[in-house]
Amino acid sequence: MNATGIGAAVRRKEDYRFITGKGCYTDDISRPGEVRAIFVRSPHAHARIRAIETAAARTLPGVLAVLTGADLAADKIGNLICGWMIHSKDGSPMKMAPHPALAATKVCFVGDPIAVIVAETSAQARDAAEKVKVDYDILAAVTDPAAAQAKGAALIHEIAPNNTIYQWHLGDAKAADAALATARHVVALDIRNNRLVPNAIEPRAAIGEYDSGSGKYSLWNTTQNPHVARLVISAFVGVAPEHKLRVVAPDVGGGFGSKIFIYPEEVVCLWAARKVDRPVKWVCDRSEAFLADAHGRDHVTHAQMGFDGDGRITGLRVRTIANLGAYMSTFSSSVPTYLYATLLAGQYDIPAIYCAVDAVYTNSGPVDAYRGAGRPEATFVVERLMEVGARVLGIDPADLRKRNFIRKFPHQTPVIMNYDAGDYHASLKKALDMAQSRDFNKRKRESARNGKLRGIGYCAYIEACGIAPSQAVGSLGAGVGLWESAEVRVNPTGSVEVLTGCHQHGQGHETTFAQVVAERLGIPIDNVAIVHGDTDAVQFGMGTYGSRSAAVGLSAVVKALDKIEAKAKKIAAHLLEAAEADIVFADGRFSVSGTDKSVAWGEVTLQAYVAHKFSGQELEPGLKEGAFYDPTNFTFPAGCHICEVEIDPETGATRIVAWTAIDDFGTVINPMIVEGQVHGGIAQGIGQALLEGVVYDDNAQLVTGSFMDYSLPRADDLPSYNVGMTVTKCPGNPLGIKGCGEAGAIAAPAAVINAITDAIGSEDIAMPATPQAVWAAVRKANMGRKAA
Amino acid sequence: MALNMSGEVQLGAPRDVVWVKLNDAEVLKACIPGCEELNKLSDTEFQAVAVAKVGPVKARFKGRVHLTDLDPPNGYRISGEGEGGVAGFAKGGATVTLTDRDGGTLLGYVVEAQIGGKLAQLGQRLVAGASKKMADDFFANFAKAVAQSQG
Amino acid sequence: MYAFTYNRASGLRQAQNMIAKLDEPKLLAGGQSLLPAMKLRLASHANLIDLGRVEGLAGIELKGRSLLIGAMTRHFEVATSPVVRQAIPALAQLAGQIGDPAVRHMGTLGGSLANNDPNADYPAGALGLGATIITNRRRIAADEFFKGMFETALEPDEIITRVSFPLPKKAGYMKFPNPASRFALVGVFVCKRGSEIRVAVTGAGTAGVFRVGTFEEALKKRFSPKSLEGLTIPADGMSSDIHGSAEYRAHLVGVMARRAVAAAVG
Amino acid sequence: MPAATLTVNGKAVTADVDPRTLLVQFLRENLRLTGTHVGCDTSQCGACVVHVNGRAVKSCSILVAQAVGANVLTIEGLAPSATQLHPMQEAFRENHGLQCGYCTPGMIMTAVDMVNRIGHDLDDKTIRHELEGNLCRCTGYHNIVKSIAAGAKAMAAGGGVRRAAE
Repeated sequence: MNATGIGAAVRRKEDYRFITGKGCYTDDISRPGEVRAIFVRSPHAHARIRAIETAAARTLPGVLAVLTGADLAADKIGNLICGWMIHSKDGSPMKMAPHPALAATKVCFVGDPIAVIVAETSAQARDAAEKVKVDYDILAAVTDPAAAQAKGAALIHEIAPNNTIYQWHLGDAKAADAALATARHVVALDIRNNRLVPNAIEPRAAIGEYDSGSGKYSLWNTTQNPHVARLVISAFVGVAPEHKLRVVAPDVGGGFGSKIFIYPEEVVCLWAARKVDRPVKWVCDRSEAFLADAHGRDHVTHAQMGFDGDGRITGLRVRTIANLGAYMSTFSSSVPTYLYATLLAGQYDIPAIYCAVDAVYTNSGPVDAYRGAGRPEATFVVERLMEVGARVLGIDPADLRKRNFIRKFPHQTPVIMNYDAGDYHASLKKALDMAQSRDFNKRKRESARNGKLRGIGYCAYIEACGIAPSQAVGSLGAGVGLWESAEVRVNPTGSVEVLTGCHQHGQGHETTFAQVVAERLGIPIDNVAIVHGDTDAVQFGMGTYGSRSAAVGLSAVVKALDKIEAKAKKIAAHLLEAAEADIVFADGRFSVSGTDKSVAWGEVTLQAYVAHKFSGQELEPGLKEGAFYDPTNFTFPAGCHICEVEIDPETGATRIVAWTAIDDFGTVINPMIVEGQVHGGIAQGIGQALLEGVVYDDNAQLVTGSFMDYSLPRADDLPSYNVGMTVTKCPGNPLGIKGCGEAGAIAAPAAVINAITDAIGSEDIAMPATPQAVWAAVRKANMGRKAA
Repeated sequence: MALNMSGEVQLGAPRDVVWVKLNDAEVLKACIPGCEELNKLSDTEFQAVAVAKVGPVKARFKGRVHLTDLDPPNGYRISGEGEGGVAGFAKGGATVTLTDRDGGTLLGYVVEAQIGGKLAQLGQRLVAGASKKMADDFFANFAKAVAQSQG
Repeated sequence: MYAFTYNRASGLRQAQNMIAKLDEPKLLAGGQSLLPAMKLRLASHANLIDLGRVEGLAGIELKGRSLLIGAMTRHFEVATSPVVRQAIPALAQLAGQIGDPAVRHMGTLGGSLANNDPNADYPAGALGLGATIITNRRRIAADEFFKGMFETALEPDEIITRVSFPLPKKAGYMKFPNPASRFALVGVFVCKRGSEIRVAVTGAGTAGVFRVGTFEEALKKRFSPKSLEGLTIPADGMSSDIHGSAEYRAHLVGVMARRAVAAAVG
Repeated sequence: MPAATLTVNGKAVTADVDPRTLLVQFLRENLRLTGTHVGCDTSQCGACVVHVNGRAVKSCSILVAQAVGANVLTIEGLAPSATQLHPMQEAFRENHGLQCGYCTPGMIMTAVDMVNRIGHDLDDKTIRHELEGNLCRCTGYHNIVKSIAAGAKAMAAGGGVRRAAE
């Protein structure tokens, strides 16, 4: 292994700027003449707008403009869109309601933006925002997804009767019914997958700029996919034509999905910049982010799993209502459908699966992809059922899983996915060993002596990542292809710039991508620069989400490197006066096979540009190649996490005392970075299980609207993690990579809840399992036992 | 967020006297905690400005107060809604019942209140206690006002 | 923030004069509650009077059987002071649990008591220890000082200068933090001084910090966690929010009280 | 108010500012020291931690007026020279104690303060408790804890540590 090549724990190249305070996030950028935008937002969850009075605000000092939805309409600015078409089972298309960037006639959730103030300073803009008077006709509101479809519930959009966006299904209902009807045991669960706020520590921000000389717009934006933002803003919203719009995603402080989407605020900043002819900056406050960022999860599910007398799964039937909030966010429709139901087979050979999903509007913030997006919800359903099944059947939970594991690959599930490779038994076994599960009962007794309840919980998860084949997702309704692009520019001195359509916001691409390139070209890693995040610099690309950057984006880089090598060999052949077929490239040197003649990489790259040694007619000068890579399948990372908890029954406080994670991500480029991704994912999964959950009150007011009430995991809420890996290479891409970004968030919630329910001897606990909830569940279980 | 409270106050005055006080804008103004203005628009409608203060939080609410379900001298319903600017909005009402008790009057109240916007979002831990205090203060002030008029 | 005028007082008298003269004055001690509220535009004051440079308001001193702590003494100083750790370790421990290290470097004893946040730690310590709050005008017993959530006996122009904590024989503080804010969901301070027993609870009550007479009576017989076994307080009057129902809080008061006594005798 | 004069990263700076200017705004907007970040508005995330007179404070919850005359140290002033990192910075890089980097300056400033107050031998439990006021959404804290323990040890070995108020 090369010291910086694939498999080496190379320290990150990007860290120097972050640890010295020299990172450059959107809010760190200051454009000449920049002014500030502040949004006026609805305090009501559901109301008709009778009138908006802006005159008083306009006259305040420093105010340049007060713009409303009427101004947007006058300028023919289009609505925000959801880019993934889902059809209901009756064939009808999903009911996408209009989503103007500024609400003009009606507000649909607390925080819905109504007007923007542009002023010299943000204090002046805030002063003015308070002077905007909106006359509301307040309407009844609904936030609970299960209640949204009820007769008499408030109707949010005319286009969607019963607030129903679609009624979708997947699988074979008859087969699943028959499997459950003939099963020896049927385990049923009602599950609420709690709504979460992504809470990247960098709040969203945007700077819009318009150059009247060139007619060119620029948008600096906290986004995970600048090209998609440019495409949507030009083609659908229509603020600027694509070729006149530059979108830059500079350093971005975490995304977790929430920065994929095209939001009203960035559109408005760009549009307003032309109106006031000054750069317009908006920086989201945290309390504003709680309202305005797309949330995650929020499913209500009833699921049944059937088992035969040997503990083999006969079938699974799932019914889910997914809350998409007040408007359909950019990819919202795909999350509870193709990113969810297609994973319901888990790691198991399940003969029959049927899943029906209704998506509904409610008077709450929009819901879209958040780390894992659909796959944590699916895993939670499957892995809770397995654990409860084991308890009902009296089979050891690890053993029950073993009995049902898929062992032969490729494996076609009943829900679209074709698993290409994996070894679930290996990861379970390794996890059981590492967690010292054999000694668990001893530890449980020790805890009991201290008055504590100890529990152990498993989660054997699978995810579909590296999203993914464009043709496949297109046939499922995606409005975009999900390939990735790369361009490799070799400079005359031999240093290399790699332009990728991916975008990093914590994942470390500047290091891992460089590792692959440096190893392949035999050059120092410091001679490789990864360029991303600027549509003026980088060719069209799809961005970073769904654990796809290495599996798809890096595959494009590899494909471009193949082309580079091929051309460099041609040049080397000229230099060495040998046949191209005899040129061998290794360790940064081109040699003629079977001779001691060779030439260094740097010599070839220089000759590529001076072009003295070959005819420009026969071989084009230069060394620059591009590639687009479209995978043939999703990738299927999988693994097993084991959580051990200790509960103080007097207070209900749960402490995670041990965490074991064994993951199979295929080829690992940088184990240090991969482990870091696993840690972060687990932390978010533990957050969902123990701490985090959005609460709206009866009037659809957001009660968990700041870190004072929304419990973001802190260092002392979390354990250190024991992380290990097994490897089965992904056959679908050149490096054998599966992706690692979401695994922890997918695996952790079920592992935690399985451990808690094991500890307290009751399945009756919802997420988040707060101290109060656990205390109540323990008390109820004790009362139940006493009564029995 | 929605809040519900109820309580009783024993007043040392006959029902008809209490009833008059309950309909007296000056008395109401003096009793509503933080009330800066209460202007009569009609016998049953007032325009009000009140400052709600909860610890570090101070918000000035402007709105209307209505009296409905008037049943002299047995009780009424007093309700109101106000805009607190950046803080959000508040609305709520109290059903007040008067019954003869121990030579005086027993005033019973059932209050429900709702707040929305920033206060609901950021001040939720404070709101329940503050609302209860405001209701308690109002009726305590009212009892005092009745007692003074009797003294 | 809304606009305000910043005034820096260099002495107590000057601060007093400022309060008298300035429009809508507000004292700025550590600012760890005040400034966030102002930033969110949930509070506005025309004039801030910064006490940060007032001479003689900070300091820790053991005087006879009392510990005197200046109002502008930061939580960090109280938490780490060898004098406090020796004299009333439970008070040092309490101060070490307020907010986080950065907040403790700014937040002050006087600011916390004057604010009387219903979930703050110091009110439990002051009431639990039977402290005397000393102002520029008078001495106020803790039992008279706390007047419900965010309300105190302080007059508008009154400034806390020092707090006198009589030394206990035994004392303990146990806090169950709100999982989100880390303020006390329930915090219980217990103290034994001769035959005097005090049990003060923060976080739980709708009216702020309060004492639990039944627990105090039980502990008078024997100052041991066992004395509190089976004892609870009624859920009536307890706060209720998404983090804890009134019933849960009432239950936690019992648990935390037993643990505080265990810590005190431990 | 009168012009604010304070020392930031060893240099005296003066500026006329609106009284409501927070220290973090002064650093970011007036001095263009953008390494100090803002991640919340309720004084909880710790992305804005700097040292004032040698102690960690949240620069979003202190007015620049309160810091007049004080010595302020920010992430930009932590490294002893342009070519040498502070041991705590080095430890974060070595132990992969950061991902998106946004919370990192506050984490590092808190970590250095922790070592200054408590010492060089920090166990996991102490570090986790001391991080109560610093939120990270990327790392799950595992490697931050590791970084701080290692950085604390490295600080004991010297390595050009500069503190604001000595």
